[in-house]
Amino acid sequence: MGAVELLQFALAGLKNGAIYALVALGFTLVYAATGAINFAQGEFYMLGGMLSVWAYAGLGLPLPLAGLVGVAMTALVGGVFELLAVRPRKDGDLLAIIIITVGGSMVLSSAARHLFGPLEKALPAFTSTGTVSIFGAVLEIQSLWILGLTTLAVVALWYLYNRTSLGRAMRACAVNRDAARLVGIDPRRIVTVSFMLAAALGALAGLAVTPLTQTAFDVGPSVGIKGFAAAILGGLGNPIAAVAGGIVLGMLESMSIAFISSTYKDAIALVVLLGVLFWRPQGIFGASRREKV
Amino acid sequence: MDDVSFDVHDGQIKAVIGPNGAGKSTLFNVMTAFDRPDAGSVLFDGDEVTGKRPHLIVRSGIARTFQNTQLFEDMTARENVMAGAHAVTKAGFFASALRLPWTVQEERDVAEEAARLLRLVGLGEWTNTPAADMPHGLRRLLEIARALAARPRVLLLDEPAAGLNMAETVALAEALYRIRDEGTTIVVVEHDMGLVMEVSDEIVVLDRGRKIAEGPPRLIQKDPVVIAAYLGEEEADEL
Amino acid sequence: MVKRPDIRLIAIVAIALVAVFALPMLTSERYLLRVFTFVGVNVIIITGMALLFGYAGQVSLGHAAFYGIGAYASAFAVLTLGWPWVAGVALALVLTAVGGLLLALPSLRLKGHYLAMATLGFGEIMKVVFVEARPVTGGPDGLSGIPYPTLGPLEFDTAGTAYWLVWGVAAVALLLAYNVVRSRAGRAMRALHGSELGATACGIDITGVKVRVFVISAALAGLAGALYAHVVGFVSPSTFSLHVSVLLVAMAVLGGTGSLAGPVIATVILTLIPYSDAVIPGLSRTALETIQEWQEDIYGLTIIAVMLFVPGGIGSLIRRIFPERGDAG
Amino acid sequence: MSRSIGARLARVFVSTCIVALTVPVFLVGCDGETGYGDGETVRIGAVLSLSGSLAGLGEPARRAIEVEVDRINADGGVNGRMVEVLYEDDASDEARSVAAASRLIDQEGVVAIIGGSGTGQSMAMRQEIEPGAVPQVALAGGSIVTDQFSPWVFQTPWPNRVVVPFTLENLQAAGIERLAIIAESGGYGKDGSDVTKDFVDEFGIEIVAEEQFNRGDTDMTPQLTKVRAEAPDAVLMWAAGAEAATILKNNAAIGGAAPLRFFGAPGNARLEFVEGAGDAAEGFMFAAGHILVPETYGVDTEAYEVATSFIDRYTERWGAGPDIFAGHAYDAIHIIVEAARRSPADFTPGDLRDEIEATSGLVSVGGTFTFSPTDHNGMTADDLTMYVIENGAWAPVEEVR
Repeated sequence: MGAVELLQFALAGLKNGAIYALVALGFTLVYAATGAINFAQGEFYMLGGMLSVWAYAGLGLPLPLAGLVGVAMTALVGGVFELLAVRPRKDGDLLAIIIITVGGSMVLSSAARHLFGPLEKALPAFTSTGTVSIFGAVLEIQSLWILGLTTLAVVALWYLYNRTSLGRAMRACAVNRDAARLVGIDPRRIVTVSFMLAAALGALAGLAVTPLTQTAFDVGPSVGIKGFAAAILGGLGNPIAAVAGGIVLGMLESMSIAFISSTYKDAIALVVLLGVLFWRPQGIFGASRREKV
Repeated sequence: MDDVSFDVHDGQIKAVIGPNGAGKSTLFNVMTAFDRPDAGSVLFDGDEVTGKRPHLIVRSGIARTFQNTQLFEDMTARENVMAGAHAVTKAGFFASALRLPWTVQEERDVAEEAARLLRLVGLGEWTNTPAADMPHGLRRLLEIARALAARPRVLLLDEPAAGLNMAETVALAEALYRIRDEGTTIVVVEHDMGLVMEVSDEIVVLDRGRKIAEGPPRLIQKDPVVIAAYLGEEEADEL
Repeated sequence: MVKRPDIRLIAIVAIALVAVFALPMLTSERYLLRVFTFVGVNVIIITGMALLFGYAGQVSLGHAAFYGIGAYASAFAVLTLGWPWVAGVALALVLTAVGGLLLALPSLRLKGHYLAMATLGFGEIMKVVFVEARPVTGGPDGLSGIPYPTLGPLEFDTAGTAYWLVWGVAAVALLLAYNVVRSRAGRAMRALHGSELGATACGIDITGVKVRVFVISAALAGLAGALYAHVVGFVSPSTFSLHVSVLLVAMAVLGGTGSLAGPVIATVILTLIPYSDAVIPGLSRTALETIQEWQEDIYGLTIIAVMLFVPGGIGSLIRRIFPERGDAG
Repeated sequence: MSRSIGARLARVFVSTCIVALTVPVFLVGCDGETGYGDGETVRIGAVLSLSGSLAGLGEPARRAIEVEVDRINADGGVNGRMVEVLYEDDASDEARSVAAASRLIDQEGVVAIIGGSGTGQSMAMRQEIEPGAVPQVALAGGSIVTDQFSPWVFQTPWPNRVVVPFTLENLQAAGIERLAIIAESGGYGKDGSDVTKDFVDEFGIEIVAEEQFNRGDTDMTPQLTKVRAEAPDAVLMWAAGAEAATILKNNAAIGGAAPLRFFGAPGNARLEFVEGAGDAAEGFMFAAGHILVPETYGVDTEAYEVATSFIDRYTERWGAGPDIFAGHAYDAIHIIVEAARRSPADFTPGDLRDEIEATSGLVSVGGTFTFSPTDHNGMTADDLTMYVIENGAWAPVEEVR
């Protein structure tokens, strides 16, 4: 196991980790706004790729514009889904919202199959299909786009959360919805915005990955689980933790391939994740909440 | 809270009072093993309580209520009280699954006992109402009835009068008398001075974690140290 | 006096029981019997999950894994080791109970989504085991040729007898669960769900109840697996995937809390949607093919519709119709 | 006390549930007679995965059958009796394929069943096929379908028992001795790597590395890095999904000037794969049937005629050419129809089974089928050709260097 190979494994882990991180950010956003886990987040990842392919191949738009259209439309789908299916649930009961998103993921993936057919679709790389070499290890330029977009998303989210009134309103809602309502924030609007942002983040991940892995109507669930695991590993509620969780999960998988075997990479990553959970029941960076007697 | 100790005698109503933040709730949680004390111990009838796991405390005869009621919202009043009898009943998973005759009998007895306790605290006609639908004042009485279902020798009440109106406080006082007359010792942590002075046989006063007075209501009412603690240093001088 | 259950409810349950057990005599069609046998298998799983979620309020996204452990254990025991079916079922029950214990104990400190993730992780790990442990599980293409269930001389080799076996077990499981729910143990579960602090104050050992109800629901899923494997004769990893676990939770949530009848009705409805042609007799080919084409959408929309228009779940509907009944059922 | 609307609504809902439960019980008792078609039509069942993860296999199969049934009926059907195909979507779920098979046999009285699309689905149906005594022609390529022999089950795709020796022979000819395998964790990957490991010794080839990945994985660079460390002469890939293209792109990226040489299998004969992999697929070789380039049959042969006319009809009807999965379905419907034409007028499914088993020298799209009581696949190495991908299209290769 030479240093170059180790770096190669690390780069692969970082690249996959960035994808999981973007999806995990989507989970964290919806969790912060509703306290629930959005099981349709995987479908937003799928739609990001599919709608961009439709805009690129179907409408003939140039790639950057097609990607923008794809992400924007997915965000719209996220908003409409929240308005039609989540908001009518007045009492905001956690489990009801979760199960509604389960129903939503089935409808979204089936709709994608009906609209775009069952076969996978491709997108050309954003810039070139070339690679860049870092101390001998190699990374596709498209992967740099993935890492770049993830960093951009994290910074944008951090800025939104800390520097904008919308961000403060979102954080207020996350802490205490009733208090937020008292100071004139409409929690329902915040939930809709959170779903749209989560959809956009998932779509961004889908768009960035499609040139490498293509996309199909059923790619949602497997990446959705990884994103959820990453959000839990990091600790729900905190965007930075979600990204860290994603990177750690990506590294875990890559290193378990390197040192143990590719057959059991998912199982090993999950065993470690369960170990972390049993040791710290609120994720690596999650704050522990002692129940006041 | 540091080295607070006092005794509670059989069949007595003992009150624990003190300004906010005096450590009443902490003391309360330590007595019921919901919290561990750094030092010292809680003895009940001679045996050690402090180390025990919270759910075992009620088996040794100490039952409690909570400052913010911890009722089982979608269970009816009767079912809440029947759940309170968990410690003094035996029907296990498999015995209940097979509906063995003795479990049916035990169920019948527990149901009757629950009805009696509900009447004891004045909630007779709320038997089949889910706890969530009951008015605030009555929910406190329900929690007391639930605690009684464990046939405790000592009943610990955490601010039972909080948020009650005059009529509800009177009803509470009458319930406490009936409970004590049935031989259950009561320790109540409370702010409502009217209630405390009315029902308690003896009062302990805490301030900033220390016991500053102990004795019958008449003495405590006039004790300058207590007044000072309550009204704060300056006002006390003007008196 | 213990509340007398409402007469009308007893009548409805009686009718349903007669209907369930009359079906094999009324029709010899394997398709209909097979579909309703699948419903029976799911009802056995949901009985356990109704206790776990509906009463004790614990969510598990890994119960398809227990369903799978039960199926593979009994299939391996009977097919490869040559044990009688009953021994296979016993092995299934033991393995799933132990599996449930091993998962429940470390998960006690976990709450909400973290507990869901732990069970989801367990399910995904088991999926890798089902795919990779080829000598036992037959690998990704599964195990086929699993013999029919036998009880001593009795051989359940026709669709009708297999149907009776499954629904017989389901009826017993439901009866036992009904008794538990209306007893001290049931109250302990509902108390724990209502308020853990309150339950502890009543002397209820929270961890003990959680572990016990988790193990029992895991064992019931294992029992359902042992029945499914031998009734269908073929098992493969995709039958026990996360998607199945998620649907089981959806059935439990649609069923509503504090009720057995709610989750059972939700299970019947959701299990029959993919086979809606069996339920609606006299469908034309084109109608049937369009239903199958839009099945996934119908399934998703049904889940969303019930969650929006029946907030408390189907259980709350039943309670609204038969309000006189004080306790749960 | 006045009932609130909610209670009345609730009463209606729950009672309809109970009724919905019991109605089928009483209603169904009456219909459901099982006759083998009502004399005029030959009813054939088709259990395909039209939704779910295998939808990419089911959809082309259905399209091929639809095109062929129209042609067969236009040519007078089976001795004057029209052919009717009843489609069932099992949504890639084994339990549903079992139920679909039992309904087609019991209620619809089909004389034969085409399907399932996947190996698991095909195996699951056996529980209904054998007691139902109805012949099944499976479209899945898993060796287990015909290795676990059943007199009632036939298979049209090229089995790995034929594909692997043919491929390894070409590898040996190209002087490859150190071979790595990268395979999908599903049935397709496991079956392919198992059969490969059985045959490599015969061809003097050594397996130097074996890596695995899951459907839905987004990057296989770690696996390829481990493979490169063993410096194999070539890599044999068993991947039928979108991951195949990803692996080639990862290989091109970390290979730089000298990416690893890749070989594949019939599962890679998909336009989406070639498109998705782009120029990373240059030089990628795989074995598949002649249908990809009908000229490989030989221009004046019957096979060429059969294949090109099917391709024209399929393209005209659906706007795009058929893939190998459409070819497997074409073979299945024709094997059954030819056998039915040879059977007596009021044949039973049992008679049809015997005739199918007697199929010999049937020139079809996947190759020339000859079944026997012990071989229910009937394909040989002659039905295969090596293809190489050059500037975005597959072309036949005479001799692999």
